[in-house]
Amino acid sequence: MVDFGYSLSPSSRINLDNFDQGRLTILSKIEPDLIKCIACGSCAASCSAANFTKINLRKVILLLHRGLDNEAVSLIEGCMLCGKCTLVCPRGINTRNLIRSILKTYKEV
Amino acid sequence: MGKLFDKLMEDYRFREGSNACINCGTCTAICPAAEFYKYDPRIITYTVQSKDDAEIEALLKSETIWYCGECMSCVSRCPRKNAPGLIIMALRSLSIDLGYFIESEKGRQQYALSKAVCGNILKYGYCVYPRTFKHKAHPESGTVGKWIEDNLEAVHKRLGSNLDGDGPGILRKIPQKDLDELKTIFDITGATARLDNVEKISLKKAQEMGLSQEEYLEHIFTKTEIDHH
Amino acid sequence: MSKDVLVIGGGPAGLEAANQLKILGYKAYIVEKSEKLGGHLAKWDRLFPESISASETLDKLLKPINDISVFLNSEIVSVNGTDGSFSVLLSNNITLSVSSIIVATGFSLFHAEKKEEYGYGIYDRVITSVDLENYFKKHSDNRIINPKKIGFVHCVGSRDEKVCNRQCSKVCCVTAIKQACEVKEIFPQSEVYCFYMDLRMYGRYYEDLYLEAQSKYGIRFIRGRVSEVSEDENGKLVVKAEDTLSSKPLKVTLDLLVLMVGMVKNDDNESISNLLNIRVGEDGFFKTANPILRSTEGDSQGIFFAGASTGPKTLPETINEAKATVLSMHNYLSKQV
Amino acid sequence: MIVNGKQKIWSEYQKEIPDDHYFYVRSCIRQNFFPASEKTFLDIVRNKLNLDFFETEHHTTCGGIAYHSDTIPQETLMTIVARQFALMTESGYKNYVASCITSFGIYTETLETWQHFPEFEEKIRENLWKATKREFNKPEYLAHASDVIYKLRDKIAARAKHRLINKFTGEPLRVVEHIGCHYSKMFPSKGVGGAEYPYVLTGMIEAWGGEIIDYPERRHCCGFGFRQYLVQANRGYSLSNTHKKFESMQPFKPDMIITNCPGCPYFLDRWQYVIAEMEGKTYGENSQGIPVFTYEEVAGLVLGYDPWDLGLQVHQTDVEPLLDKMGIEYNKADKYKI
Repeated sequence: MVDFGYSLSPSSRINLDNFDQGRLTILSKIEPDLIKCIACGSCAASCSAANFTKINLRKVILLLHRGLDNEAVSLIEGCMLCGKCTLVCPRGINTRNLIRSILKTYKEV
Repeated sequence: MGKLFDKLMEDYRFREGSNACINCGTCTAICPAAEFYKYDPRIITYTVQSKDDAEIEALLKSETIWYCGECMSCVSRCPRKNAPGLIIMALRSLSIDLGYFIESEKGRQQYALSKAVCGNILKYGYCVYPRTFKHKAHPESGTVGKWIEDNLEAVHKRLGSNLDGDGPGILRKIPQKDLDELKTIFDITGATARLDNVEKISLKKAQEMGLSQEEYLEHIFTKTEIDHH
Repeated sequence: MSKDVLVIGGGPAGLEAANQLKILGYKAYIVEKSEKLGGHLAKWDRLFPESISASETLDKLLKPINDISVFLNSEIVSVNGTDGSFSVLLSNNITLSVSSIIVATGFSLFHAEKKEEYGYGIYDRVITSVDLENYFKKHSDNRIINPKKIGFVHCVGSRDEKVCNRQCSKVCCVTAIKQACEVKEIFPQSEVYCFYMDLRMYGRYYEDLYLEAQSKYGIRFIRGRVSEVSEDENGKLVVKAEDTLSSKPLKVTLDLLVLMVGMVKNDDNESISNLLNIRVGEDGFFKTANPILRSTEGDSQGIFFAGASTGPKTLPETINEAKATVLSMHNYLSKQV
Repeated sequence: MIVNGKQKIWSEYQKEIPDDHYFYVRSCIRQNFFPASEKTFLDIVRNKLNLDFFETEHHTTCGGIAYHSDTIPQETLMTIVARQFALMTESGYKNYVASCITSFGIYTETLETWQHFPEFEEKIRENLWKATKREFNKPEYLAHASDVIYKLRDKIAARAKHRLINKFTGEPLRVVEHIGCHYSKMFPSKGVGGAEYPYVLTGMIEAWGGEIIDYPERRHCCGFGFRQYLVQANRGYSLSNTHKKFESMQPFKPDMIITNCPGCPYFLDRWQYVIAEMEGKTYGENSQGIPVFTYEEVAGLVLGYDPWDLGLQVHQTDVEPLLDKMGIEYNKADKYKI
């Protein structure tokens, strides 16, 4: 084979057509409030760990809805479940519970 | 406000291409670079309008400004008549002028580009010239490309070229007087100064990296050492 | 001083103004260029945010003015006189002598074909919010066949300098969400996406509708303006946007795409402004005497505005403004000798 | 697809293309990769249709590739452009025709910029005078060479020896058009048919009997990207974008691709070879590849030129399947005869 010195690049495009919603459906049953997120970012802004980690719950919820599960889960790793985000959510989502449910649903598989 | 922003504003392309961005993402949605690089033209457009010197300086030294392919597909879509592609061109020019291009892997490639393209222009009058377009550096030219290279004069003769010949025609030899005019244009419009600047800074960088000029050129032309995707 | 008043336009603003004029003892004439009264309201099925019937609303506007002189299929040919006495020649050759004119010419809907990259009138399954409302009324449209994936594009022709409309059309965000919920009622199995830049849910109960769209109907929201639409080999629509909240380009294949066409200046504004010697703003809507304190008055005497002729407005705003307009006009005429 | 919706848009983007007397400027890339295309173009317009196309040996690159790989300033580029205009003026011509799409974009951008910023034009005039003692008039008309073939499409159809019809099925050939990005994306009104549904190639294909395919990535760039191809380390970008286009067009079963940019046909042709080598994936009927053509080559085939005189042997993706479908006779043994 010819050595070209380069190759096809990986695609970062979100393709909602190939999105297996199985786990999201399970998660939504446990956490029906998940769907109420308005992506305001209050959770991420108030996160005590965000200065030292990549934690961003707003992005996690978003990425789960785009089928980017691995990237999503990587953004709550290191969460100490302090619950500060739950206090600030304007839609009253129990974010602390939500994080636990996400870890449970997506880590087990 | 920012001195770097003011410098950008001196560039016609920046003035033409930078209006108030509303962060809608129509540019990124169809950008050929956005899917295959860590690249988001929306964010660049939004960042430059902050006029924040520190942020602009970071951009000028970044990999990201070198990802655009200048296809200008973004231009036809923007609802605020921005031209992210033109903003990128202004950022690149400034990055080169200030010597910041050397700070990024993709920026360092400017030396190889300058040598190859401007070398052809000043020597032959063409951007691309068949005797300097080598199969070795372009394996994708395929088996046919190899056949053309091995039989260059005969193939061009067969296809009606006037390769290196006198008078008009395909790939004719462009008279020396015309090449001299191109060189004078380069001299008085800043191209020669830019080429010299890129060379001077690049050779310094090569020295820093412990590479000879040839090794450095080979390195920046072929090597990728960081993740761009 | 004559008590005759001309109302230009037979949409909600004109109808309400005529009713108020009648109550105050004026004689109103309505000139309407189309063949019927009701304006854009007549094309609508249900009204946000409380899903009130559009046709019942229109009936309630029409009922009290059934004895008012209406000239349908008519336009204004010329206007003579100023300052409290106008002689108006209509295209049906009738001349009216009035002491005041209320401009209730409303808006035009953005022509979706102008957004070429969205393919309206080219790709079969791209429709507008008006087409969808018509489907809700008539339950038939050969472009809508049990769609499984449906998209709504906000800001079509609004907030867009490329098509020369800088303004926000004000009603599309909430209309999109209303329609998204309705479409989900009809096709409960479908997935519905809204492509938005900002969700401008400023009115009473609008936020509630948004919450309901999320929690009851599971509508998906994607923050990014649609960049282009095309058709795949099965005639489905390939839609591209940036998911700006994750900074990634996004693609989704849909069975139906609804373009939320915005309110733009009425196509006739320029000719009306020449006839009445009044001015239009940069956006093509009429200029008022003062945008805050005298927003229903024109800057030449005897000319008044009601409704969307001076910019995008919701229906309740339009109705309220028509009442206010008549009051301003009444105050003005009462001072004339 | 509703065809008259497109026709309505086409009728709004008509462009004035002069009848005769053109100053012809060559393309660096076309001369390198498809030299016979320029030869064919001039033969058609000069010898078959008796039009006046003037070329001077003194013209050079416009500097476009150097500019778009950011190696020269805009001022340098525009002064080179001004020099080309001066050569046109000195030769007594007013209608400027570029063979290259990058050049066409640059000429358009230059003229538009000068219109917005007249002081910039003044500066360029001074530069040119200082460097070359030349002066110039701006062209009255600016066209890309594909605009000219578009204008002449019916005349070419009237002289056709072959049509874009599959002789085995009697059906029109299914053609993918690929428009160079710099043809009309920056200035939609400067291209026949505008930016979203360009008509310049579609018009040719319709006139010559073929059928145009609209597919999701039709408007997408071929992936050249200047520095993204010119530097080997970046070529994954270039390759990936072409790959994206082929994945999108494949389900429509195209017989061929027609292009108006000199670079795109090279990349669409060569990247098919690389994808086959690298990924083992081939496109087109019987995995023979989808042949890619310049518009000059297609015009030449329609007019009955010999495929090897048209230079089709310099394509990596075999053109023979298409020649067979069109019923064009060719001598296999002559293909690589030099």
